[in-house]
Amino acid sequence: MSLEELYREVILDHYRSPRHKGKLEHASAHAEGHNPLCGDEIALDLLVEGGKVTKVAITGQGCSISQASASMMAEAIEGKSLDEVRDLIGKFKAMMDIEGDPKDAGIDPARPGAALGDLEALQGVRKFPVRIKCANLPWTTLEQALEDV
Amino acid sequence: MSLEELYREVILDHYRSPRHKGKLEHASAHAEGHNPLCGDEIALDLLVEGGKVTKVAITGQGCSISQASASMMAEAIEGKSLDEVRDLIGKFKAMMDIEGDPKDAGIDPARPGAALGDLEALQGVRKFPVRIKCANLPWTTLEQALEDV
Amino acid sequence: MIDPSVRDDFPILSRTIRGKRLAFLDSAASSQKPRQVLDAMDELYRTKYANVYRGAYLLSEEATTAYEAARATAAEFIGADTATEVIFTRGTTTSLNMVAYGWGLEHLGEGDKILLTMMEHHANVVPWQLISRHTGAELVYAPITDDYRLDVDALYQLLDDSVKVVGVTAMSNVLGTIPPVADIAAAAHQVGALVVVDGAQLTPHEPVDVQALGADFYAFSGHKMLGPTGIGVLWGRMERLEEMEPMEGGGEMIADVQLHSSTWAPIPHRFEAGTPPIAEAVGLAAAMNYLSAIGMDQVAKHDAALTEYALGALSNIGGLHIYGPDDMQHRGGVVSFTVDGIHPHDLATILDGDGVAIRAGHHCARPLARTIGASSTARASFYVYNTTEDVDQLVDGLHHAKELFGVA
Amino acid sequence: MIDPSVRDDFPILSRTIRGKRLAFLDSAASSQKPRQVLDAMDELYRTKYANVYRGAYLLSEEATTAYEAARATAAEFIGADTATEVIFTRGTTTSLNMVAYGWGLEHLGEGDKILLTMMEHHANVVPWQLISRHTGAELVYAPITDDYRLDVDALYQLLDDSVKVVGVTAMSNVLGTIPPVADIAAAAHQVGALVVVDGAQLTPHEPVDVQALGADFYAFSGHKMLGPTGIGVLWGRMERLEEMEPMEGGGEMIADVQLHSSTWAPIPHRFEAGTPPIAEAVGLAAAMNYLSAIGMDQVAKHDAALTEYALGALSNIGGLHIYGPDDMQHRGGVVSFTVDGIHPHDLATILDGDGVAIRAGHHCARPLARTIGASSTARASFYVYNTTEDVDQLVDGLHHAKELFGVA
Ligand SMILES: Cc1ncc(COP(=O)(O)O)c(C=O)c1O
Ligand SMILES: Cc1ncc(COP(=O)(O)O)c(C=O)c1O
Repeated sequence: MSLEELYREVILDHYRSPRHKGKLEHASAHAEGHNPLCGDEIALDLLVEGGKVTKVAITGQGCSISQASASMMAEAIEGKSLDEVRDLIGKFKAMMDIEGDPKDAGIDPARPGAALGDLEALQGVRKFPVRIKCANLPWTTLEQALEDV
Repeated sequence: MSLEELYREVILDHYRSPRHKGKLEHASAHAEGHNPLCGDEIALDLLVEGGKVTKVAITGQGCSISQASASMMAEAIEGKSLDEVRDLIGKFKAMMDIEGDPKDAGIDPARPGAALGDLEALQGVRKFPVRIKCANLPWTTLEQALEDV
Repeated sequence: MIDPSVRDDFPILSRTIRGKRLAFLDSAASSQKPRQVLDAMDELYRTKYANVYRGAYLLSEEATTAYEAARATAAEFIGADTATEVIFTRGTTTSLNMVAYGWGLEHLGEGDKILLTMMEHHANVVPWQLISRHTGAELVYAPITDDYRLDVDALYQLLDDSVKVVGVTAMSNVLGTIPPVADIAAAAHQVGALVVVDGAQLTPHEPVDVQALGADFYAFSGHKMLGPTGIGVLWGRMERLEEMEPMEGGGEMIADVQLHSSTWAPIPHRFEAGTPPIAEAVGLAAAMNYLSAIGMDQVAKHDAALTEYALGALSNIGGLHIYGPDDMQHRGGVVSFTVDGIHPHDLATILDGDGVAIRAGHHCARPLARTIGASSTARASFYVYNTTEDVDQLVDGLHHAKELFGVA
Repeated sequence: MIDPSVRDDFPILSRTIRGKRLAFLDSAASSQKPRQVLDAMDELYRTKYANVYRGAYLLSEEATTAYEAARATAAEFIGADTATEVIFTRGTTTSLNMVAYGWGLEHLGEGDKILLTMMEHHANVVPWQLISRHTGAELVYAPITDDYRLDVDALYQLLDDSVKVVGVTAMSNVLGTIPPVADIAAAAHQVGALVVVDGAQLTPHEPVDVQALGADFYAFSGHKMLGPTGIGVLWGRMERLEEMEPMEGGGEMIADVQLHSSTWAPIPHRFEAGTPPIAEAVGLAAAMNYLSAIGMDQVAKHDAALTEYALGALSNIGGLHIYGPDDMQHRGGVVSFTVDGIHPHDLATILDGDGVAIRAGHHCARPLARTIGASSTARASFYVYNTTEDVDQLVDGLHHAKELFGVA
């Protein structure tokens, strides 16, 4: 377990320059997530058109893990169909499952990034169990938002 | 410390045949004492005439120590002036004081019974600290009753 | 019976009392602790102690894991569906107050009834009196029968739509009686009443399945089941916990605190304000593991064997009266009695002189004491470390007491 | 400073964290325990344990004596007039809830105000919110100044006849600020308000005299002052305790229980329903004796020296902001800070990797967090076993964090 595994450069980059930051005027779905124990916050707006997530906007505050996870999630889901998004949620959860096997998330160590792209950088969080909930927060918020669709 | 010291014959005798048992029709003072932790109960009636306790009646239930102490107390105070009764209360308390010296109660080991009569039999209770409150109950009840006089 | 070698696990049992062998027969008040429990707490404090939850560092993570593992152990021990239904409290008393305040204060009012039994411990009486004073709800009591059992028929008669809470002990700490809680719960649910079970005496001594009991809330203490002081459990069925407000407010139980109002954290944290009894939870889990290793059915059998032996031996003593069922049907290892001509406190003092620790008094059940007409009784109670030798020592002590008091 | 050999008394300090020396800087959340405290509890359980009060046998007598001796030790430690004014509770949180329910629910109503400060811990906020909901009394807050002290003038402005309770922390667990409680208490008493002091942070770190503070109620926890979890104290001035109703009902706290009402036992037993935290009280007394042997003024000096050293060292780190008084006037050994570009939780994780245990978050004081504009801060806190080496390790860790995050 090394800190370098947790704080990969791509994570720090998303933390410093979060993508898809902001709010949507005419969102189809909105959800807010909050981690009372550590104070991380995420507010998520989705625009869904023709069964696709066409636009994503996120505001939030919190640690590098929660904010980078949100930023990478936004990048990953924009443009995807709802089914693809749901599939991605499942894969992400499988990746973060402390008792699971990365293979269940479709991750192939030989081809890093092939399955989940930048998000695979969050694998290191599994070695820091208290931080897993930080990485998951945007995704549970996303699940909530999808209930509105 | 031996049980025989605690349960002297005179104590058991008062316990089995409590003196001055009953209630007074026209009591000058009445008080009830209760030991919530062990359930001992005493109800005390006094008739006070001309500065003297002319009649005492007691009902109660509880352990041998509390009931014998009540019975012996009744015998000891009937006929005494209020001042003498107050003096006796002081001596009894001194006798039961776990940190005190029996001499403060005027007790002379060479002349057993000379100072406090039968009551001196209760000295053994000092060796059983949890039972001291049993012995004291009738006396604190008496103090309460005297406040009415 | 349980192999008497378990006694070696209990350091205190090797002590002598005023020169005599210790026969500890007051486990219903509080049990002794095996070194496994003491060691578990000690190890936590010596190697991985920190406050739980908020610490983003290893010690706190380890302490949190140990605390939550204890919750899972407790859940399993009582057959709870999920660990989130287990709330750690200070003890049975606090658990029952939490239900009275958190559920009662919110849901009770004028015209409502709280149905208790005449054999409840004060812990399942006084909190309801407090809530009755605040809400106007009325207390009613189901009586007991002449053979010291709960009068279940009379209880059913009292059950109607106005009854909103049924509070019942799973085992009387005075009589030893084990009422048919599952039947009572089913009947109570028919009229829509909440079923609050005081498991302080049952949990240490019998296998418990809160689902099978049909309880809505189930309370017990750690210190009566080989665990430390300072901890207990309130289990609640999730739907009922969701209807309950927190009694205490403070840290760790909130989602957000604004100046004038707050929102609550998820269950169970909502009901655990402030720093919880961390080491105590770990100690309680160790106690549960210890008991599970013996097997709770073995514990129950052991208690039953000793109780049967004691009932037999005591019934041969002249002038001795037993308050409680005289057969082993639905009764646990608690035997209350009086001896003619010797007050229970005097019995306790004399027995203490002989190394025998029993309890005397109303056992925190004054309504029951009045009902059975014995304001004070002597009580012997049994647990895993007791043997027939302890019972024999009790019997010898009782003969000694009779001799000393000159009672035939 | 205290001789670093005291560290040998704390078994956990010899542990390594991920291969690094442990620098435990989270004592404000909960302190570590010396073996003297662990041994005192262990000894009780191994040699003289039984439930307290009712037992007419030697073990119970000895346990009762130990428990009551702990009460006397606690009374002396905080300068109480008499041991009967000391109530053992589960912790600060429970102590404050007991006052809110027991005094507040009885004496507050519409039009009354409860005056708190903006730097209160949730434990001195949420209970009053609950009582405000039940009684209609209104909460008002005294603000803090720009230099992170209590704005005492503003507090005085808010003090009028409608204020019935003033709740104030004796030391902020975030800022380290020590408000002038004695002055505030005197002013509050002028308008007839009750003064409830949260002593959770002050008691472990400074000599305390509740009489001199002028408090009506004073609450603190054992686990923050070298004692075990599961115990705390509520001290109350006798006249005020007499005005207070018990929050919890149950065994041991009653004089008599009738079917529909009860009368209460004398103070303090009235406020200690059920089996109390017996071993924990003994452990807390051992902790107090340990601290007294060092001398509480030595403890305060030690904390101050480390805090001064830390404030100096931290102020040399670029981008680091301290939330709290930057001089040693009326402040204790708690230092909260942020570092630009690194979230406090990330700081805590990185420091943990370097063996340094600090806390990150809102520290159960969200109203304060909002006021100071930092929803999360990192916090280092000091105690008797800390040394300048711990502070150096913290500073090195912070440099490491900045490097890792590429922050200048
Ligand atoms: C100032 C203050 N008050 C109250 C508390 C609550 O104490 P406990 O969690 O021991 O009940 C704390 C500790 O977190 C504190 O720092
Ligand atoms: C049946 C019953 N209920 C409740 C209690 C109270 O338990 P505690 O004192 O641990 O809160 C007891 C123990 O005295 C008990 O026997």
